[in-house]
Amino acid sequence: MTGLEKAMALGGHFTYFITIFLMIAGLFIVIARGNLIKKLVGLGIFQTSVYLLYIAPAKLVGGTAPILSDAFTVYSNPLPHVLILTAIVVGVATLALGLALVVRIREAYDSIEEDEILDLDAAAQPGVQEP
Amino acid sequence: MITPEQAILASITVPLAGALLIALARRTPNLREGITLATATTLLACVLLLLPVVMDGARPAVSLFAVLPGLEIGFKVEPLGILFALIASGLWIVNSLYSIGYMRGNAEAHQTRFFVCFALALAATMGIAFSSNLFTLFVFYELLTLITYPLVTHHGTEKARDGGRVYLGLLMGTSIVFLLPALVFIWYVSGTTDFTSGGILAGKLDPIEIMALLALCVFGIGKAALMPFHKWLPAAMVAPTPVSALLHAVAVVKAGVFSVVKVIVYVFGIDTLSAAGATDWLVAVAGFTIVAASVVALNADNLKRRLAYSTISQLSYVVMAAALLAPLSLIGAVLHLAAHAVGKITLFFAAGAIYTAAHKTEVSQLDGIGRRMPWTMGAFTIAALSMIGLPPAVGFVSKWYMLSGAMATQHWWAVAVIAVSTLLNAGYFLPIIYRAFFVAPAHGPHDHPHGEAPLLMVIALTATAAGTVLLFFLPDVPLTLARQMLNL
Amino acid sequence: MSLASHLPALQVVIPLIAAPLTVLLRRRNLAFAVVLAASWVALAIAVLLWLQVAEGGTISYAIGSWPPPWGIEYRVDRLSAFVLVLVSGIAAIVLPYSRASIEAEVPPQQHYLFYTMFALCLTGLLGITITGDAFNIFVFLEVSSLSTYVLIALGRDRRALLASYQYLIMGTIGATFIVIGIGLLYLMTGTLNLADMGRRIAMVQGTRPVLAALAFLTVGISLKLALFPLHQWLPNAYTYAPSAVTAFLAATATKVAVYVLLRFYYSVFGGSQVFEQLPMQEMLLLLALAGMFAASTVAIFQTDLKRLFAYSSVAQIGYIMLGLSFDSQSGLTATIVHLFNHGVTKGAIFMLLGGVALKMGGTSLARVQGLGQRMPWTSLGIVVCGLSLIGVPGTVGFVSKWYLLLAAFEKGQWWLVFLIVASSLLAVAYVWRFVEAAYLREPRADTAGVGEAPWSMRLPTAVLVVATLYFGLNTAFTVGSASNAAALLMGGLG
Amino acid sequence: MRNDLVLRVIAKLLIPFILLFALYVQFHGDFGPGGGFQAGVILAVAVIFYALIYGHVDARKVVPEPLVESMMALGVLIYAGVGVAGLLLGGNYLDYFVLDPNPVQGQHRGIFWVEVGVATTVSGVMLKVFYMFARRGGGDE
Repeated sequence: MTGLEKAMALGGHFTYFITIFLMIAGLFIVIARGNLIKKLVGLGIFQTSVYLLYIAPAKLVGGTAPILSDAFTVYSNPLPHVLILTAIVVGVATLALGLALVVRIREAYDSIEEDEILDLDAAAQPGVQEP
Repeated sequence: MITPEQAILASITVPLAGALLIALARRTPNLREGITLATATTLLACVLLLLPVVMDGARPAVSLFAVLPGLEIGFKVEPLGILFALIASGLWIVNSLYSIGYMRGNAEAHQTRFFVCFALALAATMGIAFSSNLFTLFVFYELLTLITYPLVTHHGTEKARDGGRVYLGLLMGTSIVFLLPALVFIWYVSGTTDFTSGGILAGKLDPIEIMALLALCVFGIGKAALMPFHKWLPAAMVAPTPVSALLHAVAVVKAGVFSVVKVIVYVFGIDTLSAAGATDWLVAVAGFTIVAASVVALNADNLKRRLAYSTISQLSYVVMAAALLAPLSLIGAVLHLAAHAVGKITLFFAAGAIYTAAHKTEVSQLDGIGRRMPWTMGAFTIAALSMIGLPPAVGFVSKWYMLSGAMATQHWWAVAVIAVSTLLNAGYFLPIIYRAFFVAPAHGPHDHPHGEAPLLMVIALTATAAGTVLLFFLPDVPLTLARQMLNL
Repeated sequence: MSLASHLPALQVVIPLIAAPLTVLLRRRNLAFAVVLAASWVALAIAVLLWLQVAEGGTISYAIGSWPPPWGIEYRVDRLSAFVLVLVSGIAAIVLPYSRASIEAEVPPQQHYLFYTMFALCLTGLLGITITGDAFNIFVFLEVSSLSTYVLIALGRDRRALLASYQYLIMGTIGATFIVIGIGLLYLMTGTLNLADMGRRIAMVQGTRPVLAALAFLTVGISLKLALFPLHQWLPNAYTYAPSAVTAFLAATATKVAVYVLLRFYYSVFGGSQVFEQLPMQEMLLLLALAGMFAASTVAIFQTDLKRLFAYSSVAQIGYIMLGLSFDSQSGLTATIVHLFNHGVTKGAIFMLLGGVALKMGGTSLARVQGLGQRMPWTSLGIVVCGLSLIGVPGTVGFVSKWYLLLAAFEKGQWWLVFLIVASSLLAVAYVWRFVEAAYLREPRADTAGVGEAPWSMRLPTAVLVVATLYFGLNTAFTVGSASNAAALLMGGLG
Repeated sequence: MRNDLVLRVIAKLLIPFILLFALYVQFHGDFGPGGGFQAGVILAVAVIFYALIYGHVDARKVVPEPLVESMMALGVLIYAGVGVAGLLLGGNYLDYFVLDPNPVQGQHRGIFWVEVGVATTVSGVMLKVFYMFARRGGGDE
């Protein structure tokens, strides 16, 4: 395989690279950020990468939506799209719930930084809280 | 007329029902104690009903239900079991009389809990005595540990808590870590855990495996107090004296050595073990325990502690005799079960009586006490003779058999151990008797005039002392049962 | 009657319909009645399904009459029927209990919300168990998870909010990992039907995406089932959630996740393949052991009973996974039977602790001093369940441990036998911390006059405590079902 | 913003069209891109738009919160009800074929009601989320 062919093969997989990048970036944000909102943002990016993982292989270049018509013969696979529609809804619900929790956490603690909140808890009940 | 099968079930359910009634009668102490005595008497009646049946050679059995396929809760009365049941139920009556006197004499708290747990412990003991397979035995063995825990920690003090931790930790720990794997392995190898004459493991394992499995079983039965798992016995001394008597003489330690004998005879089989030569190490360990515990007893000033180490030593007699695998020594082991039971309970009764009447716990305080408490110390003396192995007490008979067995199999180490330990026994019991009767009482600041302990206690300890002598002259029942166990 | 043939659909639909009804009714008594009825009907259906499966084998139900593998299939086999009985049974027992419990722990205007979320959570858990479609598992998983987050956040303590948030993050990551795994499997096999996937995977066996899918699924599901060291969310969530929620979750949520893992390992990948191509056996064994010892040790040093038993849950999940790592008939039987047994025991414990929290005003060890005098029955119940955690014979815990030991012997791994029993000793240690506090210390003065919890809480709790003992003595149902299910899994699709 | 005349007038003009578009997306879903999800969101957008311009207190008068919650529940019930209707008519759960003597017509009927359910729930949820967040922070204007 020549270098060019290798590059072509890699290029053909470019959606996967995007997917993997988003996945890792999202996960990293979730882990590395202490801000509760930013964590949710990371979570959103992470979930979005999965949408891509499903959708990208299902799309045929030149394919259309699978609506019965004599004019078209090449269709994209509709099933992943439908699945991801569901996944998106789930993602939205998760995000909404997460944000709602953050709002209430802020009302309860007056902070949305995880370490500050843990400190507050530890201060409130010494000895009970642990890492 | 009730059938033997019903009698078996009754021996388990009568103490259970008794416990329930005792709990219900908690507001009227006299009724409560009446129920205790009535339950104990009924239980003895049930066991006595079974005795002639077993002596005639019948082996009544009841199978309740299977927990797992091939693993059932079942009961079967065989000679060793009926003997153990007889000892336990007979001594329970005496112990109840004594307990009533002790608990009232010392104004102990939580008396209802005490009597309820006592009855439950007896139910578990009966379950152990009559179990038809190792699994049932294991179940009741664990139950007995749990039920006696509240008795050990009865006082609820920091000391009681520590004692309870050691007690539970060692007994539960050994049974879970050693006995349970052994049980599963036996079941895995042979597909059954039934106690069968001649054992169930014949030809299924090689000698090394048999030796390892035996070690798991013997150390797993922590109640037999083989060193190094003996610490729970002295730790459990924090309990009130009637409990110590129950633990050390009747239910718990006897359940331990009883289980060891049962496992050796009915699970491994004498022939299998002697063919594999798997018990030599056990003779050595038990012999070491006998001597070492006696040496510790020699140096203990606390009377109950001295008795505890004496118990550890005496229990190992039974284990060693069983491990010798000679018919004569096994008869000795069975007889010693009975002999030690009546003897040791007398000693504890005496210790409790001294505490109740004179509030003395140390050997060094006992100068001249025999003059104030002649009955108590008289009984103590007879029991001590039995422990040493002198006539006219039953300890002589059992030691005789063990010694004969050791000589017959030419285990000179065992012979030496028995000889040395007899000297040691004498060494730690005779000084007490000497102090009690022949040393003039020292009039220390803590001394106060006192007579005998409450009447109920004196009756109880006199009765068991009489039993010690009686068994010397009439050892027929235990001997017959022991021979039956060995199919002689 | 055709209704019998629609039981698989009704199993999920009835709690699903109950959820919006509670919102429409809004009155908390009505909501309670509706969800209670739904959960009892669900239990009845689960039992009927179990009977049907025991008699006639696996049931397949095509949703919308679209035949599998094209449509979504509900599939009830011996394993799922057993888990369905567990989940719906616990729900049916916890619900009557929850009424008095949340009365004290949740603001009144949110009561109907509790019942809604409870019904949704039940729907999700039953759905996960019954569905034969990979993506459907994810959807139901999220239905149950989202409602769980809300349920946890209903807790009185403000730390419940953070616990819920942490669980949300961890749970979502786990669920997303699961979707990635499912996606990769779908790409490789072209089907979402689990049974179909199991057949087609032979063609792509050992390819890299399939192995990646295995890894993603294992990690994702392990997050959900709180396998050590992915258990971080669990102690906080269990500690700060309302008592009824903790009881329900502890008994069902992690168990259903284990079910999902079994499903994927054995029905999709085929057990042997999982254990041959990646060192799963060693890995699971190691994590299970680490969990058993680490979590038990941490449990010993807890000062709050809810937290103590939450860590104990992590340790017990170690046992469950240990059985799985043996990849043998007895090992799987141990896993499945412990799934049930631990569910019953832990459910009972957390229900008892709910009563304690209600009456004593907390569950810290310092507060429950002298519980044996204040609430003798409750504290006896905790002791009984504690003994089951230790594995004392006569309790359900013993049965599980028996099979675990048996499986270890079959593998000839003596050292493992001793590790298993040694970890029981740690259980003795943490259970005895409670026993000593409850029985050997004098009660605090500020708990004077405290009595037992109300009957509406005690009766359901008693049912579970008695079940802890009953199934320890009569194992026909539990071990019978579990060994059948294990045989089914070991034999492939069956 | 309440006093910004331009916004208020334009909002009044636009909202009917947004609603109409929602209905179009809803009913066109059978044959082309569209359906309950999108329609539900657009429906909610109309109300949210109103709330942005006129304040959420006024919006709550038009679409009160209990109604929103009922919509959430009702939609799910409609969806589940379609499934149960399939059961009652002798098919499996969510079986559309039996909803009409003509199976194709049955499919139409089934998907129509399912989409109605979806739209109801989605718009309910969207509004609920909006109301929840709008109520906090800034306080009632």
